[in-house]
Amino acid sequence: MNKQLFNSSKEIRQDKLGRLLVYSALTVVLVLACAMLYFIFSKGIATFTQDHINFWDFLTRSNWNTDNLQKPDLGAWALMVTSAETTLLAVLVTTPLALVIAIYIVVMSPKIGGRIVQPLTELLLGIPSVVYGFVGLTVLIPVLRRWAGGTGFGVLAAALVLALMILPTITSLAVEALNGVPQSYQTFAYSLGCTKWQVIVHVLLKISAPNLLVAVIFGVARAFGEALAVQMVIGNTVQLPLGLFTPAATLTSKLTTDMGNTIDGTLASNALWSLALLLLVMSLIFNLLAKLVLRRSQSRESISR
Amino acid sequence: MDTYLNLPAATDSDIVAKNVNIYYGKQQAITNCSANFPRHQITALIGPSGSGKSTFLRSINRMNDGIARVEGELLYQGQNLLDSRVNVYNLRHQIGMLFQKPMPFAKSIYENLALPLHEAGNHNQADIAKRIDHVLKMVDLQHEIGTDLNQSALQLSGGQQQRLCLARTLLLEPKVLLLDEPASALDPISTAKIETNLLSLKAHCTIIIVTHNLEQASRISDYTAFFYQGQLAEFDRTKKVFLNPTLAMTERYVSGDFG
Amino acid sequence: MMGKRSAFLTGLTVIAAAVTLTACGGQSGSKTATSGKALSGKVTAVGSTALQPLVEQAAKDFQAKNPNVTVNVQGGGSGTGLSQVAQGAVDIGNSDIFAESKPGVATDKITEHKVAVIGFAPVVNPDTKVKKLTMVQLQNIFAGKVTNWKQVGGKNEKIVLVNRATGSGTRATFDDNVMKGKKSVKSQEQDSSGAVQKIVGSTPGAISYLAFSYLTKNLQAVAIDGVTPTTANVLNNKWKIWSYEHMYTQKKANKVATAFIKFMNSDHVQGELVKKLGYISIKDMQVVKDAKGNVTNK
Amino acid sequence: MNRYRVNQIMTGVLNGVTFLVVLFIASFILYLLASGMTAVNWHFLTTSSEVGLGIRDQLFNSLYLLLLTQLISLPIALGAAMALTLYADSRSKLASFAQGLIQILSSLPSIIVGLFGFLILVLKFNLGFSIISGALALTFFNLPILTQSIAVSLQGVPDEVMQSGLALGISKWHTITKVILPEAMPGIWSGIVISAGRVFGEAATLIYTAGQSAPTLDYTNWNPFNPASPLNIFRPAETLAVHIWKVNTESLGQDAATVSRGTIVILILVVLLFNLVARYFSTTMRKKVGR
Repeated sequence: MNKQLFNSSKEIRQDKLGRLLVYSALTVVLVLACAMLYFIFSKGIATFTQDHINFWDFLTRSNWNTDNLQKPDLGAWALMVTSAETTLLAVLVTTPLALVIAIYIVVMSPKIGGRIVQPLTELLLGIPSVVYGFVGLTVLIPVLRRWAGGTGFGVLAAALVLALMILPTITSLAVEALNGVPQSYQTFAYSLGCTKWQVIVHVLLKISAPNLLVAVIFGVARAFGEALAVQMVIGNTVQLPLGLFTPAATLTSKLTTDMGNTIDGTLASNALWSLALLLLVMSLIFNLLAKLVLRRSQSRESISR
Repeated sequence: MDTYLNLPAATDSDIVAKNVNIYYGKQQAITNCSANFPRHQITALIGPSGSGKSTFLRSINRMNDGIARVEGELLYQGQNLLDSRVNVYNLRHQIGMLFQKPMPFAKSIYENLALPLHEAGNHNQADIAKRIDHVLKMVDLQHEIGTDLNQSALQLSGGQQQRLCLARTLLLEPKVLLLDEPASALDPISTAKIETNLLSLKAHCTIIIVTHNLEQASRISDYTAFFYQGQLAEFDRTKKVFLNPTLAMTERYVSGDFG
Repeated sequence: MMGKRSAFLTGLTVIAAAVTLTACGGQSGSKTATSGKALSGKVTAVGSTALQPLVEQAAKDFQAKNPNVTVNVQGGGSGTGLSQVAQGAVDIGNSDIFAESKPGVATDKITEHKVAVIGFAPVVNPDTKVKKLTMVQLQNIFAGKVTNWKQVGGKNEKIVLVNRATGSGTRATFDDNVMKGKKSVKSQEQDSSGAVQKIVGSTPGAISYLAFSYLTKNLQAVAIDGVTPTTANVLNNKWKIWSYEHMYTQKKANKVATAFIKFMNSDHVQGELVKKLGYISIKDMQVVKDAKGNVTNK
Repeated sequence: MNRYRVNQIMTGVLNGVTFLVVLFIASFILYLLASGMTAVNWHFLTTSSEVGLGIRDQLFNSLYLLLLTQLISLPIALGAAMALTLYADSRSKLASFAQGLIQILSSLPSIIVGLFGFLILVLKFNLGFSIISGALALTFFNLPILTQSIAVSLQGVPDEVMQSGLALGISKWHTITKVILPEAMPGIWSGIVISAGRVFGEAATLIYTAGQSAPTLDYTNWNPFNPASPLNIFRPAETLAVHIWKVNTESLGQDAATVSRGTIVILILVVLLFNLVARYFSTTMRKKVGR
């Protein structure tokens, strides 16, 4: 009889240890995430439960006046619109460039791309946002002023600074997406006599489209959450951004500008946490969007197979 | 569905399956499979893709744990190896498995071979060297790779990599060897070498091999099991299955009508 | 191979150690040793960024005198300073404004100490060619009634308003002393003196206001009603736009905090440091201003 | 126009645009370096900001905080990534819930992480403005990024490697630590270094946690419990990125611009160094273990 089969062994103990270690690590991360979400949620909701601000007004109005406690006039609409506008503009500027660079790295010249282009773009990731803001303030703003008049501060300045900041994010994710297309597909297309451009358009871009979209969504998320750099160049005025050169304020820039001057627990502070909550909800939406895109593309693939 | 099972005696078998059912979620992959796999013989599992033969094979050393639900009894030397109290690691020391894709670890040849021994608690350098030498001889790798065991295993050719993996499996001297299409990714010469290895291993190993290569099955196996749509349809001596199968379906499959 | 696992375990050990240390540190931080003659312990002062340079410098000199004392000075804004000291989270809250003027602060729990005065001046970009304004003109500019510099005797150029962040100490001082209840028009808001300095200096037509210490050559400080923004004019309240810098302690302040506040009012700080860093000494003031803005002679 | 002509034109456009963007990025970085280079000298690197215009203490603080942050976050991120990729079924509710949470956490603005750290670590746990508060807050910021990048590297190792290890009777844990982890190491390593770059440049998280003052340090005192010791984790610590922020927002005097430009140069050079090291290590490692 083979008694040995039922004996315990060090492998079993190792596995118990391993499972304990990894799941406790995961628990730490999840507890932390939940704590932060709960924290932001509970603080952000106080504006409505404790200070009795009408939720609908908060979403649709465009003034930010917390001085008058009797009838505070609070609305995040202008902030949300500005956040969306700057982000959208930044993504519109960056996405084509990032795509071109990614194609260059993956298809045109993997050697130069991998050695020079990619490291150089990734270097942008390590530059602190303060520096982007600083350069925006000292270089970009004067240029915009000379070019378009006015002060130079505003939505366009913020969007351009953001565009540079999210370039590395979108590029490296796009590179990953393009690399995810099996080499054999390319080889196959070439063997059919396709030109490089045809392979890029009809094979690479087509197949990796969902993943490219996800790359853009992550770029959007990063731009949406950026604070310090935007705050330095956008002009910080709570109003609807009617033109590209209107000074405006985003959710994050408002948050950053005002946080130090508010008293914890008062309406002014709670309202800022409501903005944080809005930001959170937005990143949640971006996230779900990315998931949805991936899931749909996966289900389509499995059907066609 | 008609089945015809001419099973060898259970007493002469290392692995005995009794009413094995395997499910992936709600989907059933294997239905009521009963079979005996004779000791120190080679049994080939054949059948079209998706017939469940790989799933069945993987269950024999519990590689399906956490992936599929296995019901029924799988006896190894009389012990039900599906018993939850069975230590799968001890089981896998006795029932080795080789996969379709050559998958050496991204380490040197020496480390690839020494790691399983280290992990099994063998730290005797001289003994390890002896065993490595022995298994490399068994798979005929020794004269091909020379004495430099420190070169990366990934630099070997596909066929060499697979034989290295076979050697790695043999290090622990398994009583049963499971092979999941071990030669399907290899060239004919490498395939022939693996087949030769298997035939000589038969002396002290019970071998079960999943293969799509019918000629390979007929060349090396003693018994053949034909799986069809999750059922074991026919089990008989290999000669019988290939020359004069009992079921019409088997006949059609081995003559290449579908697959 | 073992290296990987041991690195992993070392990492875990470090966390455990950090947590343990943290626990110890938390205790020793809040406890203030009072035994013996030599002063020892730890004080944390948080709040106003405008006051920060002075307190930092004073803290350094204070620590040099009392080697067993640690004074930890941080920014965070007046609001942070006030709310944290009122909650007892820090020993000292630095503020540009009276606690009374900030709703939501538990003023009954804290004691006020005035440590310096800051004068503020309206600043414009030199290309506006404006060097003096009346108080009413200044009000009208910030209220949005005057929108071109030529309306107040300058160049034909649009006025670009740069206000300070709502709720900041500087904004409160400006609103109290200049706007006097009038509403500012919606405009650009900046939360730091550095940013205002840069923006006004580089934007044609820009106007804002800055503490005296931030005035530079590329900015034009504006005289109001014929009074120039100088320290001497602040002392006798001829120049109206000024405010106190406050350091709030808890009602039952610990020994070290009390000693540090005392040090802030010493001749060394008031006589030397305050002037060196561009503030105005509290001792030189000939008038007193209360929380409601009423000024009386000393 | 035939497709060969189109191909010619379009590849030309691709190359051209890439060249322009690369030129732009390079000149952006060169601009930053050139405009601050004059401020950088040995004196700048080796004196304290308290006595001169130097950034010695800020540089040390940045590196020390980075080290602590990675020491705390690496094991946790490694474990969490393993749990997500190698333990939990990727289709399970738990895994997708966890991945969603981590994703959201990674897209939170850093100012929120900083305020969370301030209210929880600095005040509630009474850690004060200190290196340990800063390191933990940076860990909150770093964990999701690191976990995601390690997870990607681990997924890059073929599933069959795990199968082979298990089939040899090696425990799952040892298959992971001795086979899969070494193979994923090049990717993990570059993930660590890239996250290090982001942590190194992070300011908003630290303003409210590690603080904005850099008490002069006594570099002869290596007793971690002495308040003047550089190793003490309960002292406040201003980092390079915070220093740039502070100098730009509240600093007095004409030297502010010079100091900030000089600090930017140092910061970029360090990040550049990280990138080069990462690249070197991951290529040499990949040569050793690449499949």
